[in-house]
Formats: sequence, C-alpha cells, structure tokens
Amino acid sequence: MITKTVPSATDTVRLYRTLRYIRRVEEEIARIYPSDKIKSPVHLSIGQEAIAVGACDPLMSEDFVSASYRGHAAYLAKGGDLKKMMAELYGKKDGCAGGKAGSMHLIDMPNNVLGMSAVVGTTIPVAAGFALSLKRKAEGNVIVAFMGDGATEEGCFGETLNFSSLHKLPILFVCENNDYAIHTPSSKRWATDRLCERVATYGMPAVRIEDGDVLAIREAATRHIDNMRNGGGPAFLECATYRWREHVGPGEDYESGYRDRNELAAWIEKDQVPRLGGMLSTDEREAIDAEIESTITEAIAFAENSHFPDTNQLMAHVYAE
Amino acid sequence: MITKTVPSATDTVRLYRTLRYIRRVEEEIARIYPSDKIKSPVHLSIGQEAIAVGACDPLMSEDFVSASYRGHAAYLAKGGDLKKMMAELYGKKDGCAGGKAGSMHLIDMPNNVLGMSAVVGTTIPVAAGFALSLKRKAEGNVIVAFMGDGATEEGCFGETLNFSSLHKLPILFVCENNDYAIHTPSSKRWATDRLCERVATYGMPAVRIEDGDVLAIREAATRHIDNMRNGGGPAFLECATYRWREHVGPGEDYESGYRDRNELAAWIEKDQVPRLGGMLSTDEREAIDAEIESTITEAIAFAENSHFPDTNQLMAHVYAE
Amino acid sequence: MQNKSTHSDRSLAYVDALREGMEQEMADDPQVFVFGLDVDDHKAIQGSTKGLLERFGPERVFGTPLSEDAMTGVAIGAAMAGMRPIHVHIRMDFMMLAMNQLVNIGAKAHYMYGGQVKVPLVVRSMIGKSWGQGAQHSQGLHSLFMHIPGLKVVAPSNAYDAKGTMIAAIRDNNPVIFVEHRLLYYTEAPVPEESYVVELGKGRVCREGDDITIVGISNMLMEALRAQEILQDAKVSAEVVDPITLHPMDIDTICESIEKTGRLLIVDNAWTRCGASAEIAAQVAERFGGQRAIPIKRMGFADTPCPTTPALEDVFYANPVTIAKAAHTMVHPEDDGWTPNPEKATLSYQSQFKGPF
Amino acid sequence: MQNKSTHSDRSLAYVDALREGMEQEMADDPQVFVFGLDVDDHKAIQGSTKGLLERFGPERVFGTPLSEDAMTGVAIGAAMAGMRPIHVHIRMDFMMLAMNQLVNIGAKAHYMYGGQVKVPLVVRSMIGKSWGQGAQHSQGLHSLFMHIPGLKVVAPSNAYDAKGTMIAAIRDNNPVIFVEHRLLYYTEAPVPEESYVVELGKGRVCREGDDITIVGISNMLMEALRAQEILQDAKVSAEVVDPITLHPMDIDTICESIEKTGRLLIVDNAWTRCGASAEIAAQVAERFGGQRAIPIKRMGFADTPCPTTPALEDVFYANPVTIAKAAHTMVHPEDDGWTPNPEKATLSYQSQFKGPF
Ligand SMILES: Cc1ncc(C[n+]2csc(CCOP(=O)(O)OP(=O)(O)O)c2C)c(N)n1
Ligand SMILES: Cc1ncc(C[n+]2csc(CCOP(=O)(O)OP(=O)(O)O)c2C)c(N)n1
Ligand SMILES: [Mg+2]
Ligand SMILES: [Mg+2]
Repeated sequence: MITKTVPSATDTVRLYRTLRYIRRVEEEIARIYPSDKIKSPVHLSIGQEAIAVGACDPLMSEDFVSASYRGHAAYLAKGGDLKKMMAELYGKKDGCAGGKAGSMHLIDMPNNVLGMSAVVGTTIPVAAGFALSLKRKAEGNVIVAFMGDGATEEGCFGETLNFSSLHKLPILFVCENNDYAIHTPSSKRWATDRLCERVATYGMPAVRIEDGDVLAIREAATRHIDNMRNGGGPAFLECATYRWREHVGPGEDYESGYRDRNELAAWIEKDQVPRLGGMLSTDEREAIDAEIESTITEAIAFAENSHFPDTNQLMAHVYAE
Repeated sequence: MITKTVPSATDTVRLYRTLRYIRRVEEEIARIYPSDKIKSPVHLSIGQEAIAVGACDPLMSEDFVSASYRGHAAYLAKGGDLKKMMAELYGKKDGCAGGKAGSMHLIDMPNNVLGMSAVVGTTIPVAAGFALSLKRKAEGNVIVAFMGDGATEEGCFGETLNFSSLHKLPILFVCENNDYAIHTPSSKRWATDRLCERVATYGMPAVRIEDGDVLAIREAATRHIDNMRNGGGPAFLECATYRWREHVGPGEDYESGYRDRNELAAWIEKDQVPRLGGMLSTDEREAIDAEIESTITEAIAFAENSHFPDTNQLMAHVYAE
Repeated sequence: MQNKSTHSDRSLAYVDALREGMEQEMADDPQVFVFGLDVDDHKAIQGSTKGLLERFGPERVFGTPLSEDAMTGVAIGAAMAGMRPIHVHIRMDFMMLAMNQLVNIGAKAHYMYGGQVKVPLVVRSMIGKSWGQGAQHSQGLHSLFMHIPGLKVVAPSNAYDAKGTMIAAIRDNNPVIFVEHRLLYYTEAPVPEESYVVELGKGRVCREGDDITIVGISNMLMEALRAQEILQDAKVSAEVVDPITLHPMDIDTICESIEKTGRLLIVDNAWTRCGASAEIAAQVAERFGGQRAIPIKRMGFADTPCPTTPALEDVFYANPVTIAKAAHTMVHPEDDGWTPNPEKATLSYQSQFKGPF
Repeated sequence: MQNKSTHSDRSLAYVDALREGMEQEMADDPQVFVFGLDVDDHKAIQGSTKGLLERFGPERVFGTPLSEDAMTGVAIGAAMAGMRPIHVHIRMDFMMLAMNQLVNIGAKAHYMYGGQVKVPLVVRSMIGKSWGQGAQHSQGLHSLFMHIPGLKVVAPSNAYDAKGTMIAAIRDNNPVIFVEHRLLYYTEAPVPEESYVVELGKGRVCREGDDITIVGISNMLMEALRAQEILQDAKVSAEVVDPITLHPMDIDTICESIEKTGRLLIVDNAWTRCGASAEIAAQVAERFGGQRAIPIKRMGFADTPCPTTPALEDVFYANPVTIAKAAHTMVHPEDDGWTPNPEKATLSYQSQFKGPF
C-alpha cells in the first residue's frame, strides 16, 4: 500500500534528489569496485535508501544520525561530505578518517554523522549515550539510530531500549529490516516476528512500515521526532526493505541459492527512486540528475587525486591529547 | 488472592515440609553466620521459598534446576544434599565443591542441581544449553531456570528467550521478582513493568503470579512443564515475592532507608510456611518439624566435623582430564 | 595543578580520597557525571560515591539497570558527545560484560575515526578479596585492558595516588580503566585537600634499597612493603617500586632501580600469564637482555580460579612471607631455605603504611 | 591416535584440514556439534564448515541469532551436559561479546564446582587481515584468553596442525580457544587422511639454525620462515620455532633452542603488550635471567588499532623484511643498517611452505 500523503513540490524535489543521489553514489561505488581502487569491503544500501532518506528528512543540521557498517545511505541522507567519504573508501589521506576507517567506519562529525561500526549492534547504545547528552543540553535535538534486523538480536538492543525509555531520551531507533543477516533469513533467527510489539513493552511507540514508502517513513519519523523534541522520549520504527545486492561487495548473489530473485522483483516495483522521480517534470528531474552526476564525478576525482597517507600517520591518534 | 486449588493431603505434607525445611535451614544459617564459621557471603531466600518449592514440585529426579547466587532454596527444593551444602558454606572439604564454591556457586550434579553463579544472569543461557541437550536426548526431561528480576535486564536474557523459543527447548524460566536489585527498586531500573507481555512476544506462554501462592505457582509450573515434556517449548513465570532479609548477609535492613518495613508486613501475611502448616494437624506438623530439625542438626554437625581442604587442593581441578 | 607536594597534615582513607577526587572534578566541570549499578544507594559503592548524589543531584549521579554492555556504550557515546562519564563497577569481574564496547569502540574510536572524536571516560572497578569472594568476585583483570592500544590503565595503591590519579583520569581525554582494590579502601595516607594531579605514566620508588627491586601492583605494593620490612631482618635491602599507572608504564623508573639492584621481583594482584608482570618482565628483558643477566621472577595469583574457602584462598595469593622468601632466594640463591621469624612476620602483616610512600 | 607420522602424499588446504578434523570427530562422536552465525550458509565460514550440514543434518550443524553472549552460555551449558560443542565466530573481534561467559563460567566451572562438571568446548575464531578489514575485523586477541586459567589456546600455523589440533581440541575436556588466521586458509600441507592428534602443549622446531631463535605465532610463523630464507643470504642462521599451542605453552622447546642460539625474537600476530610474546619473553627471562644474558625482542602489531588503508596497514604488521632486519640486528648489533636484497625479499614473500614444517 502506497501512502496517500501528497508531498509538497519542494518536498518531492528534496526527497527525490536525496534518493537518487544515494542510489547513484552506490552504483558508482559498485562500478569502481572491481578496479581495486576502493580499499575496504562495501556493504551497499541499494534498494534500502528510502529508509535513511525518509527518517533523516525531518532532521535539522544540529540533529545526529548513527548507523552500522551499511551506512553510506545514512551518511549521505544526513548531509555527510561525499568527497571525504569517497576519499575514505579509496584509503586516502583526505578521507573522513584519513584512511583509517574505510567504508565500515564512516564518520562526519561536522555534519553530525556519528562513527559507524563493523561489530553488529555496538552503535545502538553509543547512540543512546549521545542522546543522553542531547537531553542534558535540552535544545530539542534528537538522534536517529539506524540498525539492521540482525542487530535487534544482540542483547544490547533490549538493554538500550530499556535505558532510553527509562530516561526518556530523544532517540528514534530505526530498524532497516531487510529480512536477512548476511544469508540467513529472519525466520531462522527470530522465534517470532513480533518485534514492534516487543519494543512497545518498553513504553515507547513502535511502528512497522511494510512497503518501504519514503513518504510514510518520513511521516512517521516526523511525528515521533516532533514529539521527542518536546520531551516525549524514544520511539521505534521497523521498516521492511530489501537488499538488492550481495551482503558485502558490489554484485548480486541470486544464484547462490539462499534467496530468490522473485523477492527482488516485488521490491523493484516498490522502488522509491522512480516513484518520486515520476512526481517531477522531466526537466526538473533531468536537472537534478545532472547536478548529482557532476557532484559524484567531482567526488571521485577528489578521491583519485588525493594521496595515500604517510606512514607516519600510523601512530597518529592512538591517544587523544 | 489465594488460589482456590485444594491440594491433596500428601501434596500438602510434601509442600509444607519443603517450605519449612528451606526456611529453617536459612534461619540456621543466619543464626550461625555471626560466628564466622560460614566462609562466604550468603544471599538468603527467606520469604521467597514458595517459588522454588512450587516450581520444583512437578520435577522428576531426572529433571534439572539452575539458579543464581541466591540459590539455597532451589538447591534444597530440587533435593540437593544439605550436608554437602552446609559443609560447602563452612569451606570444608566435604562441601559439594570441596570448599571452592561457597554459598554463591552451589552445585549438586548427582541431584541435578546445576552450578550457580555470582555474576547476574550468566546461568540463564547456560541453562538453555542444558535444555538443548535434554531436547536432543528426547526423554521428556526439563530444566527450571530461576533468576532474579534484575537478571532480566541483562542482554543475555532476551537473547536466551529468543533462542529457546526458536528451538522449542524444554526450559521453564522462573523470575523471582522481589522488586529489588540489591537496594534499587525496579521502578528505577525498568521503563515499564510489562515483563510478561514482552516475554510473550518471543512466542512462549508468560504468566505473572502476584501473591507468592505456592499452590498457584505449582499449578502453573506443572501445566507448562507437562506441556514441554511433550515438545511444547519454553515458558516463563514471573512470581512476585519479597526478600525479608538484607540483600547479602543474615540480618534485616529496614532501617537503612531504601524500603519500608510495611512492605514486609504485607508479605508476612501471605507467608506460605504457616499457611501450608495450617492445613496440617498439629501432630503431623510437629512430626515434620522435628524431622527437619534433626536433619539440620545433623548437617551442621557434619559441616563442623569436616576438615578444611589440604592446601594441595588449590591446584586440583583447574583442568579436567 | 601538576604534582603538588605530597605533604599534608590531613590523613584520609583511600575510599574518601577517591570520593574527594571525583567530587572536586564534578564541582569544577559540569560535564563530569557518575553512574553505574548502585552508585546512588545508601552503601554508595563501599562509601566511594557517598554524598555525590546529594550534592550534584540525580542527573549527574545515577544508578542503572543491570546492563553492563549497553551502559558502557552509553558512557562511550556520552563521552564522544563531550561529557566526561565515570562508569562504576563494584567488581572488576563484571567488566567482562563490557569488553565489546571497551575494546571494539572505546579504545579505537579516536583512531578509527581519524581523530574526529575523543572518549574521555573513566571506568572504575574494584578487585575483591577475602570474605569468600570466590572465583567471580576477585579477579584482577587489568592486563586484558593493558593489551589494547587506546586504553589507559591505572591502579593506585594508596589514598594519595587514588585522589591524584582519579583527577588525572577524569581530565584525560581517553578511556582510563581505574583499578581499585577493596582491601585498600580503608588504608590512609596524607592527602592534600586541594585538587592535585598524579600524572598518569609516572611510577615511584617507595623504599630505597640495594639488593633487589620489588615492583608491587595495586594492593600487592602494600604486601611488598611488608616484605621489605621482613627482609631487613635478614639484611636484605629491597627497593620497592610502585608503577601506579600500568599503561603507559613507567619502565624507566623500574629499569633505573634494576641498574642498581641487579634483580627484579614483580608481584601482581592478578595472574601472571600474559599479565602486567609478564609485560614488565619482558620489557626489562628486552632492555637488559643483551648486556646483563638479570634474575627476574613474577608472583601473582596461583594459576587457578580463586577458591572460596580461606584454607585455599590463603595459598592463592602472594603475601609478605612468600614475597620475602622469594626475594631472599633471589639475593641468596645458595641459602634458599631461609624463613622469616614467624613473630616478626605476623607483626609485619599488621603494618599499615601511610602512602604515597 | 597419538602423533602419527607427519608424512602423507595428500596435500590439503588449511581450511579443508579444519573441516576434515571436525567431520571425522563428528562422525566418531554423536555429541560433537557445530554452531554459530553462518556456519550453515553456502559460504560455510570461508568453506571450513562446508558439507557438514549435508552430512550431519541441522540438529548438529546450525546457525544462530546474532547473540554471541547467550550462544556462548548455551555452548557451555551443552558442554556441561555432556555434549561437545564447536562454537564458531567468523572474526575473533566478536568474541569480546563472549568474554563474560568464557571467563566467568567456561574457564572456572570445572574448578569452582569442585570437578562436578567439565566443559568440553571448542571456540573457533578467525583473525582477519587485509582487504580493508580495519580495526574491528583484524584483532588477534589470544592473549586475553591465555591470561585466564581454565582455558586452553591453540593457534595452528599450517594445515597439518590445523587438523591435528582440531581433533585434539574437540577431544579435550576443557574449553579450547581455537585461533585461526584467514590468510592461512588456502595454504597447503601434507595431511594424512586418517584421524590423528597433534597434542596440545607441544611445540615444534620448524627450521634448525644456530644464531637466533625466532618464535612465530599463527601466520607469523609463515612470515618467520620467509625471514629465515632472507637471512640465509646474510649468512644468519635462524632457528624457527612454532609453539602451536599458546597455553599450555611448550617453553622447553623454546628454551632448548635458545640454549643453542643464545638469542630470541618472538613474532606475534597480535599486540605485544601483555601478549603471548610478553609471556614467552618473561618465561625465558625467568629461566635464563640469573645465568645468561639473552638478547630478547618482541614484534607484533603496531601499538595502534589496525588502520584500513593499505598504506598504513602495510606498516602495522611485521613482515619477512622487518623480521629479517630485526633478527640481523640482534645477531650483528654492530651492523644494524643491513637490508635484504629487495628482489630476494620480494621473492621470499611469495614463498609457500608446506607444513607441518
Ligand atoms: C557482533 C557481530 N557478530 C557477527 C558479525 C558478522 N556479521 C556482519 S554483518 C552481519 C549481519 C547483520 O545483519 P543485519 O543487522 O540485519 O544488517 P544488514 O547487513 O542486513 O544490513 C553479521 C552476522 C558482526 N559483524 N558483528
Ligand atoms: C553482571 C553483574 N552485575 C552486577 C552484579 C552485582 N549484583 C549482585 S546481586 C545484584 C542484584 C540482582 O538483583 P536480582 O536479579 O533481582 O536478584 P535478587 O538479588 O533480588 O535475588 C547485583 C546488581 C553482579 N553480581 N553481576
Ligand atoms: Mg538485515
Ligand atoms: Mg530482585
């Protein structure tokens, strides 16, 4: 079911631009990947962009996001610097972490993107700690914490929900439920699919959105975020989605047997990039697309032209002054 | 609300005996404690006995229990050896672990009492591992896993529920909810009190019993255990109760300010020891009481007469052959 | 605020010194907060957080659910956001639940994120001993943290250092594992009232001597001092060194002492294998290895879990007599049957030393 | 079933040797089962569990939820109940979530419960390297486990030992931490088809030499062998020792080698501070300390988290050239500018050795 909400024209432009931008960045990453210029494993969000875009749309620049190793979409949706991201993927010194992070640990603190982590679930309580500081500052800011469905199986997930609700922290938990942890479907990992019901027992609103509709996600996120800006405490969104590519790497993996290409077909129909694009005039869309392409081209050039860090950087930043 | 179930005469005798036995053993421990003959911290279950007694009553000798450091009641309710327990508390070589365990790590494998742990929550998944082996054996045996309310806050609790339900393990989780973790009430630790509701989302029956009624606990335990003997999978009981004594040690602590003696008063009224005792004739009761006293006297004498282990035992049992 | 004079007319217990250090930093810096299981109850972590709730309120002093893993993550996140959390564990054993956050995030964040964040976090934990603490309430696991670059580890042995390193740890912009020992809580030392820093990474020679260097860690420093007294009887002059910080370790002070004594005995309140004592021994061996043969010996927990019964616990730990005997044997290998006068030994067990030594 | 002849006409990859060892034990003993994240998917932990599901079925080969803490408890409970679980982690870094169960229960149960239970558990984990693994997918954390009495730790460097120690670990009645290295997975060695045991706690001299003893751990043994070839060029004769098991450690074999060479270089695939290399250095220092001055040096990870970019990762690890140079300097301190012929060095990097060496 595609939501009935009609977005304003500027909303549509903005949402389309971000959706398309993320899609194209990751398609470019996939294209470049076989050249070995990208120096770390990449976990692509292609097909899942609507969640990051919808959930980040209500955010102000003073708000924060946190995400997992599958974090390109959240990074870009929150306004993370693409040049620094690409240089980081290339392992270059102008990368957001000077080459020490790679794709799995992206960070952009000037744009309020917290550092990502390759250990599943670990960023969830860290985001809550950030939320605690936002609550103390009492300036109405919030954090959106993205996680996969697998991450909800880690003990720290429930621990964090309890603590966040107890302290009414301004944190929106967003589960990107693509039904797989690597190659294992949730039916083999979850005793039941009553996740939202479980989360609600911690005393926070918990909503599942089935169809990946960027407008529905945005609407739900907006409602909860507005509420928590006024002290309303945490909330939880479970967004069904689908990972189009393999778990890690640039390719597809439908031939490997653990899932069927039909699953993909159903989700391609719901793809939000053409859907939002369809709401724009051809001229508008082409202008946006062209702008995106040049942004990406520039970022890739930036990454290519940046240098690898000097070996003396190995010892830098082990301890903070 | 005291349940209407009328137990049979033999049931009443058996339940009374076990309740009274555990109560008296712990009262004796409290009496001896100031003499410093007991060589480890003791966490008494006085006031909470009905849970262990009710939940263990349906067990066969081939079934198992696991418990926390507050485990005397579970140990004794399952038929653990009192002499070995007392000698263990005394740090003697005839103790169940030759003096290496003390009160917090009691074990009696010949009587199917698993080893206890002083790290909150750790025995919960260990019990599930045991349950996995019982499922593989497929002889209809079960394990009852006791835990405090605080233990349900540890991540491993939710992780274990999910795994146990996914694999339909024969395990009855029993939460002894005395509303405190050391001196902190659950209102300061739990975002909500919707524990059973949460557990139920893992796909297992979850029932809260409010009044510490040993017959109601026994009835619920029996129903679930019977079900899991036939492949029905795990279940959860939350039993409200009250710790009469201090968290650790033999005394009371109502003067320390964190709780009110009125709380105790309400629970003394519900005390199951006199309740069950009142269902017996005076003669019957006195005979049981006398038998209990002599069992305890014997066990204490056993502990007193046992020797401390030789220092060469220090190096024994670090590795199994 | 650098190392002030260690003189003070006021004698203070270790537990109160810890509290005072935290209190002064909390008064100075509103970003400092204290949390963890039971920090806000009437027992106040054996008294070490007493009064903080009353003074600073429940936003800055609060208990938590039993959720060590997530609470560590919360502490790390709050620290990245510019706060300065002090996360308290009443036993070091429970920190095993916090390993993932400490090792995989806390220790690495500053580096892995290219310096974009700092993690100014103090993790306090107490090592238990006696009263039947047993295998799960007695572990000194500091070496696990020493192993991980990005963490600092400090283990003060006396009230003076407890306050000064606590203040240093709170001001440090890195995660600092703060190792306390329950048996030290009621030992006293002269402790200045004003705020002062004992710099992390500097050790101290507590007793000068010529024949052997004894390094004592945490409360084993206390036992080493007792052993030193016993050894005087046998005309063995031991130099006793307190590393104070375990990482970064002040190996120079230890090696200078060895230059003089030519022998090294390390006594830890932990297992020796891959322990702090192994690290010190290895560094000393690397330094002197080519040039001079240094007799080296480590003592620590017996190579077993800790038993509950005192009959076995007594032989689980090093003590003044076993330390003195080991040192004596190292100095006089020809006479390794030496045993201290039992009366003297008993007396020495009761010796109380007023730090900072 | 004791150490069989190491000769075999069949060459097998490390990954297949692991799998074969597990498979043979599973066939022999119905209590053995394998579980952990992704053991049952088509990638089968880089191939190391391939075919086991098909042969033994989903009751004995199954994936789990992402719940390392509880799954470790489940493994320990099942082991106490008489089963023999093999719990698999695709990266050692994730074992930080399993520390509480391993340290506080698994390692202590047999002792703390007075011998009433045993914990015959194998915990497999892989150390990652290269391809941008970065700080959280590259750690060799074996020393954390070596520190804890009650655990055993083994780190085979080649296919022959991989199979033999796997079988030994499964048959062992204690928790064994089984350390694998991703870069070793496709290295080959002659591996007998029949079941055999490589006894835990016995090391092996892989190359004989006179000038220096090089101990290599896990895949650093491979690098040490390459360094040994480079050193031949400079007429330095290195003896290379593989400890195989890290705890219990075969220190006698190492010390016998040092008796001959008089020098020790330890190269670990881990940090050195409080590491396996510290332990070896400390034990050697304790043994020789009084009598003979032994030059000792440790090499391992740089004292930093692991960076992602190859530009920095290259200098994070020891490699044949840095090992050879360090060894050369120890043997010829007067000539510490020596550098191997770059061509020769490049060639040596490509050397493949067929274990068991
Ligand atoms: C603690 C931990 N356990 C296991 C892994 C290996 N692993 C990497 S990604 C992944 C699946 C995570 O699934 P999910 O949370 O659903 O995220 P998705 O990849 O689907 O976005 C696993 C098991 C890990 N990185 N961290
Ligand atoms: C992992 C861990 N954290 C903290 C402690 C300290 N501690 C001991 S008992 C306890 C309270 C446990 O409360 P609950 O589970 O309700 O059990 P109860 O004592 O009420 O029976 C705490 C926090 C511990 N032993 N283990
Ligand atoms: Mg997923
Ligand atoms: Mg309780």
